[in-house]
Amino acid sequence: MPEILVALYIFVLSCFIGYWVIWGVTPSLHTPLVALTNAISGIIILGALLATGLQGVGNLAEIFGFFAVLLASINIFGGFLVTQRMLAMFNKKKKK
Amino acid sequence: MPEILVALYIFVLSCFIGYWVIWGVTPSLHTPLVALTNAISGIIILGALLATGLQGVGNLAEIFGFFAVLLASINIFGGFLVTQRMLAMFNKKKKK
Amino acid sequence: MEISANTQAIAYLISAILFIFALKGLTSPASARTGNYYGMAGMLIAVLATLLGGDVQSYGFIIAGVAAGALIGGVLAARVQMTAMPQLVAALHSFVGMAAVLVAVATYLNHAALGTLNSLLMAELSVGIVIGAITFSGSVIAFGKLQGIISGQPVKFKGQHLLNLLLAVVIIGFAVDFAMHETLTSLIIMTILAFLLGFLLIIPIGGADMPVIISMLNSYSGWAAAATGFTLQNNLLIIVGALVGFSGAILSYIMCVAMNRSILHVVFGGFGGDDAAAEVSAAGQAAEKGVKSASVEDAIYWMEDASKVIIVPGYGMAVAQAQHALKDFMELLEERGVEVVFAIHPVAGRMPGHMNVLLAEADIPYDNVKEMNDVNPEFATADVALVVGANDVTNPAAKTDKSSPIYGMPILDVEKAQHVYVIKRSMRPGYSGVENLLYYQDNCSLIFGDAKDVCENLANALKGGAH
Amino acid sequence: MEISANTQAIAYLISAILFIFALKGLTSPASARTGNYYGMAGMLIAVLATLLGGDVQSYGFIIAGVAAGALIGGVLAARVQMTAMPQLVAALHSFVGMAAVLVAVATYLNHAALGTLNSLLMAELSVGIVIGAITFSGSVIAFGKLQGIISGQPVKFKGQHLLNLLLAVVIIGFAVDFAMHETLTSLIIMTILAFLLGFLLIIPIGGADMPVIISMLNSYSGWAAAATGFTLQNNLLIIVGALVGFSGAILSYIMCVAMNRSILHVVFGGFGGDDAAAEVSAAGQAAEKGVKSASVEDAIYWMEDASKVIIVPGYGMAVAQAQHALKDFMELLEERGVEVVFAIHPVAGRMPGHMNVLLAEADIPYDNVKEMNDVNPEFATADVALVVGANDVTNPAAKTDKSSPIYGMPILDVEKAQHVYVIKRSMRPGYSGVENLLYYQDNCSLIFGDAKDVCENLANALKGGAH
Ligand SMILES: NC(=O)c1ccc[n+]([C@@H]2O[C@H](COP(=O)([O-])OP(=O)(O)OC[C@H]3O[C@@H](n4cnc5c(N)ncnc54)[C@H](OP(=O)(O)O)[C@@H]3O)[C@@H](O)[C@H]2O)c1
Ligand SMILES: NC(=O)c1ccc[n+]([C@@H]2O[C@H](COP(=O)([O-])OP(=O)(O)OC[C@H]3O[C@@H](n4cnc5c(N)ncnc54)[C@H](OP(=O)(O)O)[C@@H]3O)[C@@H](O)[C@H]2O)c1
Repeated sequence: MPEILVALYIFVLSCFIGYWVIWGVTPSLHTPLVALTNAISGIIILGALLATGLQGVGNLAEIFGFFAVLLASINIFGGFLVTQRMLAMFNKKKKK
Repeated sequence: MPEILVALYIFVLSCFIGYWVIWGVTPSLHTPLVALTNAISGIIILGALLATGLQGVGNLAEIFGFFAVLLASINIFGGFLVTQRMLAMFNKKKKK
Repeated sequence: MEISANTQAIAYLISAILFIFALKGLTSPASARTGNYYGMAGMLIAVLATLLGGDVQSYGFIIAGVAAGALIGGVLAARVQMTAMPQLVAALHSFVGMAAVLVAVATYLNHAALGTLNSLLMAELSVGIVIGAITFSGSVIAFGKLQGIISGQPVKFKGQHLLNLLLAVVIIGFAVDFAMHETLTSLIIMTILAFLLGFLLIIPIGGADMPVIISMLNSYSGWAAAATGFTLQNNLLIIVGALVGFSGAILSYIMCVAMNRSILHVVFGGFGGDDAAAEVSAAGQAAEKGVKSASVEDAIYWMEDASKVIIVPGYGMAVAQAQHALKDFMELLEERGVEVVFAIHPVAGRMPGHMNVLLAEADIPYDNVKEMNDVNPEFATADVALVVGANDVTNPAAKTDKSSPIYGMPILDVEKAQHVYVIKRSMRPGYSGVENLLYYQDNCSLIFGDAKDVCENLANALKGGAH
Repeated sequence: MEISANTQAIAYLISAILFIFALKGLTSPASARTGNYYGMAGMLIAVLATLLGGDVQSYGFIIAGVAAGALIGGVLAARVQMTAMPQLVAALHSFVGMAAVLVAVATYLNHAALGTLNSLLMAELSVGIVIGAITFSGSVIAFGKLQGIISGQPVKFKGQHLLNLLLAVVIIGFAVDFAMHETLTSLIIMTILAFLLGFLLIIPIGGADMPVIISMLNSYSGWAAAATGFTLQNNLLIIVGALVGFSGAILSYIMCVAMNRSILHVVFGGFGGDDAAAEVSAAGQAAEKGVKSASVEDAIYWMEDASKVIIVPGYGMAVAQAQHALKDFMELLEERGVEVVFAIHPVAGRMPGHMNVLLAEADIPYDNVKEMNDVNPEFATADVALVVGANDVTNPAAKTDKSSPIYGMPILDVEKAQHVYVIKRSMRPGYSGVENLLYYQDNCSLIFGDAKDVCENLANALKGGAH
C-alpha cells in the first residue's frame, strides 16, 4: 500500500479509538483530560525535531524549527506537569 | 514502512477497537454477538477467493480453495441470516 | 471492470468501518438490526473488491463454492432451533478454522508454484495453519459434545497436560523446520499434529463447560483470520480478525467472572463431572430439614393477587422450551395488574445471552427483562419469585458457604422474595453438581414437573380459576 | 547509537499504545496518575526514537529549544491558579497551532532545498498550515478574552459571516495555487489570511462562550497534528492527532448538550451579551412576588441538625476561591452527623470538570461529589440545598418556561429540597443573562455576599454557636 493509504488506514482506526477512549473518561476528570491532551498534542515536536535537526539545509528552516521545538516543549512540560498537579489533588483518599 | 510493520500497526489499533466495541455490547445481545462474529469471521473468504482464483497455478490449490470458499460462505450466509432471525425477535416492540 | 490496488484498499477500509459499526450496533436492541445490515454490506463490498482486484481470474470454482455455501448456510440458519444455537456456533467456528487451514495451504502451493516463498511468509503460514487446525478439531469436539454425538463426560488420563505440552513443542519444531528449509513433510506433519492437539485439548473438558470453550474457540478463529491477514498482507483480514478475537476473549472472560472461575480452571479443570466431595458441609446439614413441595394451585394462590412477580428462567426453561407458555402466563398476570419482571443471570442457560434470545423469541418485550445487577434489589419487594428450570444461579451457597465450589459466584437474590417457587423435575443438581441451599429455606417450595407443562398448568389455573 | 527506520516505527507504535493507555487511565481518578506517567513515557520514547533515527543530525537548537520549553512550561504549570486553567489551556493550544505552522513551513523549506517537493505534499502542508494558523490566532483571542486583556463582549458587524466565508474561499484558492505551481507568495498570503481568519472567527464570540470554543480549538490542534503526520508520513502524529481531535470534539459536544445549544449556535450566536428580551414572561410575573434574603444564622439553623445537606457549587465559588472554606464547613457538618453531598452540573463553572478540580484541590474526597444524574433524585430527601455561586444550572425556567433561552437545558433539581439557600453577591443574572426563577420560590432565600466570606461565616457560626 502506498504511504498515504497506510496513513489513511491508521487515521481512520485511530478515530474510532479516540471516540471510545474519550467517551470513557469520567466527567469529573474532564479538566485534567484537557490538560493531558494538551501535553500529548505536543507530539508535534517530532516534526519540529526533524525540521531543526536536518543537516545541510537552510538556516531559516532551522530557526523556524527551533521555535517549533520551543513551543511544543512548553506544551509537553506544561501539560504533563499541570495534569500531574491536578491529579495529585484527586488522589488523596478520604481520611476518615 | 515495510508491509509487516503496517500490518502490526493495524493489528494493534484494531485490538483496541475490538476491546471497546465488544465491551459496549449489551449483555442481552451476547448470543447475537456470537452469531454476528461468526458471520464476519467468514471474511477469511477473501483468502479463499485469492487462492482459488489465481490463474495458472496447480489444481490442488484450486481445490483447496474451493472448499475454503464453500466453508467460509456457509459461515457468512449462516451467520448473517441467523443473526437476522434472532434480532427480528428482539425488535418487536411492546404491543400495549 | 477491474479496480486498482488502491481502490481495493479503500474499499477494504470502508468495509472495515462497516464491520465496526455492525458490532457497535449491538449496543442496543434498537440499533442491532441496522448493525447486521452494515455487516452484510461490509462483506459484500469486501468480496466484490477482491473479485474485481485483478488477482482473481477464474470464477468457476468460486461461484460453485459460494452458491453451495449460501444454500447450506441459509438452510442451517432457517432451520436451527434457538436452543441449538451453541451447536450451530461450534459448527461455524470449525468451518472458519478449516477454511484458514485450507487458505494457508493453498497460499503455500501458489507461492511454491510461483517460486515466491520466503521464511517470514512460511512462518506466518505456520501460525495460521496451527491456530486454524486447533480451532477446527476443537470446535468439532465441542459440537459433538453439545449435540450429544460424543459423551459430555470429561475424558481424562494421566499425563494429559504433559502430552499436550509436548505436542505443542513438537509442532513448533516442525514449523520452524518448515519455515527455514521449506520442507513439505514438516508442513504436513505439523498440520496433522495441530489437528490432534485441538482434539486433545478439548476432549478432557466436560460438556457443560462447552460455552466457555466455544467462546475461546471463537477467539481463536479470529486470531486465525488475523494470521491469514498477515500472510496475505490483507489488512481487512487483520482488522476483522482482531475484532472477532476480542469478542471471543471478552465473552469467555465475562462467563468466567460470572461463574467465579478462572479460564485456566475451565481449560484444565474438568468441572461438573464426578467429584462432588466438598458439598456435604452446609448443604448436608440443610438436607435434614427436608424440602417442601407444592402444587400449581399453591403457587397461583400467592401470585394471582400479587403486586410483583419476578420470574427467573434458567437452563431448564430452554430444554423444556417453556418460553411461550411463560409468555402466556405473564400476560395473564399482567391483565390482573401484577407487575411481572424477568431476571436474567449472566450465565443462566448455556451461552451468554441465551435466556434473552429465548424470551425474545416468545415475544416477551425486552423492557420486562432485567439484568442481574438491576433486578437484585427488587427481590426484597417481590411477592413471589418463580424460578423456572434455573438452579445454580439461585444458589445462596455461593454467598454463604465458603467450602462450596461455586462460592463467590454472583447470584440472583431469589431468597429475598416473600415466596419462592422452583419448577424442576427432580432433586438432581444443576450444571455445577452442587446442591442448592435455596430449596431448604422456609419460604421456598418446589413444583416438580417439566417446565413447559407446569407453566401451561399455571396459565390454565389462572384462566380457569373463577377468581 | 542510531536506530533503523523499523526500530523507530516499533518505538512509535509503543508510544502510541502508551498514549492510548494514558487517556484510558482517566476512566477513574484511581488510575489517572498512572495514566499520566504512561503519557510521559510515551512522549519520552517518541522523542528518543526520533532523535536516534538518523534524520536528526544537529542538536544545538534542539537542546536549547527543549531546555527553554521545559523551563517555561514547568514554571507555568507550577504557578497557574486552578481558576486560571481555561487561560492556560488556551495558551497551550495556541502553541500547538503555531508549532504546526512552523513545522509545515520548515518542512517546505527543507524539501525545497532538497528539491523533493510534490503536489500531494504541498497540499498536505497547506492543510496543516491553515488549521494550525486558525488554531493559533483563535486561541490567542480566546486567551485574551478569558484573561481580560481583550473585552469579553462579542465584537459584531454586518456581513461578518459572509466575510469569513469569502476569506475561506480565498485561502483555498491560494492553497491550490501553491500546491500546483509551488508559488511561494501564495504560501505566504495563504498563511497570513489563515491567521486573520482564526482571529475573525473567534472575535465575535462572547467571553462566556470561550469554554466551548477552547474545546473546539483543542480539537483543531489535534487535526493540525494529524495533518502534519500526513505530511511527514509519521504515523504516531496521525494517531495522537486523532485522539486529541476527538477529545476536543467530544468535550464541545458534551458542553453543548448540557447547555442545550448547538455548536453552530455557539459559533455564530453571540450568546450572553445584550439581548435579554424574551425573559419577561414567566420571570417577570415571578419578580413581583419579591425575593427573600436571609442571614448566615438563618441558614445555619436549618443545617446544623439536618440529616442531609446538598451543596451546589458554581462559577461564583471558583471566582471567590471558596472551596477551602466550603471544605471546613463540610467537615464541621459531618462532625455533627450531617450527610454532605456536593452536586456537580456538567457545565457548572467555566470548563468541563471545573468544579471537580477545585473541590479536589480543597481535599474534598471524591466520594462526596456526585454528578447531576446521580444526585438529582436525592434533592427531594435533602433538608437543605446550599447553592454557592451557581445560578443557571439551578434555574427551573429550563424545565418550565418554554420562552426562556435556556429552556431544555438539564438542571439540578435544587428546588425540590426542603430549604434552598443561595449565596451570591447581587441580583445580577449568571452567564446566560436569564433571571433565575428559583429565587422566587417559597422555600428559597438568598444570602448576599462574596462566596468565600459567607462560607467562612457559616463555618464560624457552626463552630462558635454554643449548640
Ligand atoms: N450461560 C452461560 O454462558 C454458561 C456458560 C458456562 C456454564 N454455565 C453454567 O450453566 C449454569 C446455568 O445455570 P442455570 O441455573 O441456568 O441452570 P442449571 O444450574 O444447569 O440448572 C438447570 C436446572 O433446570 C432443571 N431442568 C432441566 N430440564 C428441565 C425441564 N425440562 N423442566 C424443568 N426443569 C428442568 C434441572 O433440574 P432437573 O434435572 O431436576 O429438572 C436443573 O436443576 C451455571 O452453573 C453456569 O455456570 C453457563
Ligand atoms: N462549565 C462549562 O464547561 C461551561 C462551558 C460553557 C458555558 N458554561 C456556562 O456557564 C454557566 C455555569 O453556570 P453556573 O451556575 O456555574 O454559573 P453562572 O450561571 O454563571 O452563575 C454564577 C453566579 O455566581 C455568582 N458569583 C459570581 N462571583 C461571585 C462571588 N465572588 N461570590 C459569590 N457569588 C458569585 C454570580 O452572581 P453575582 O454576580 O450576583 O454574585 C452568578 O449568579 C452555565 O450557564 C453554563 O452554560 C459552562
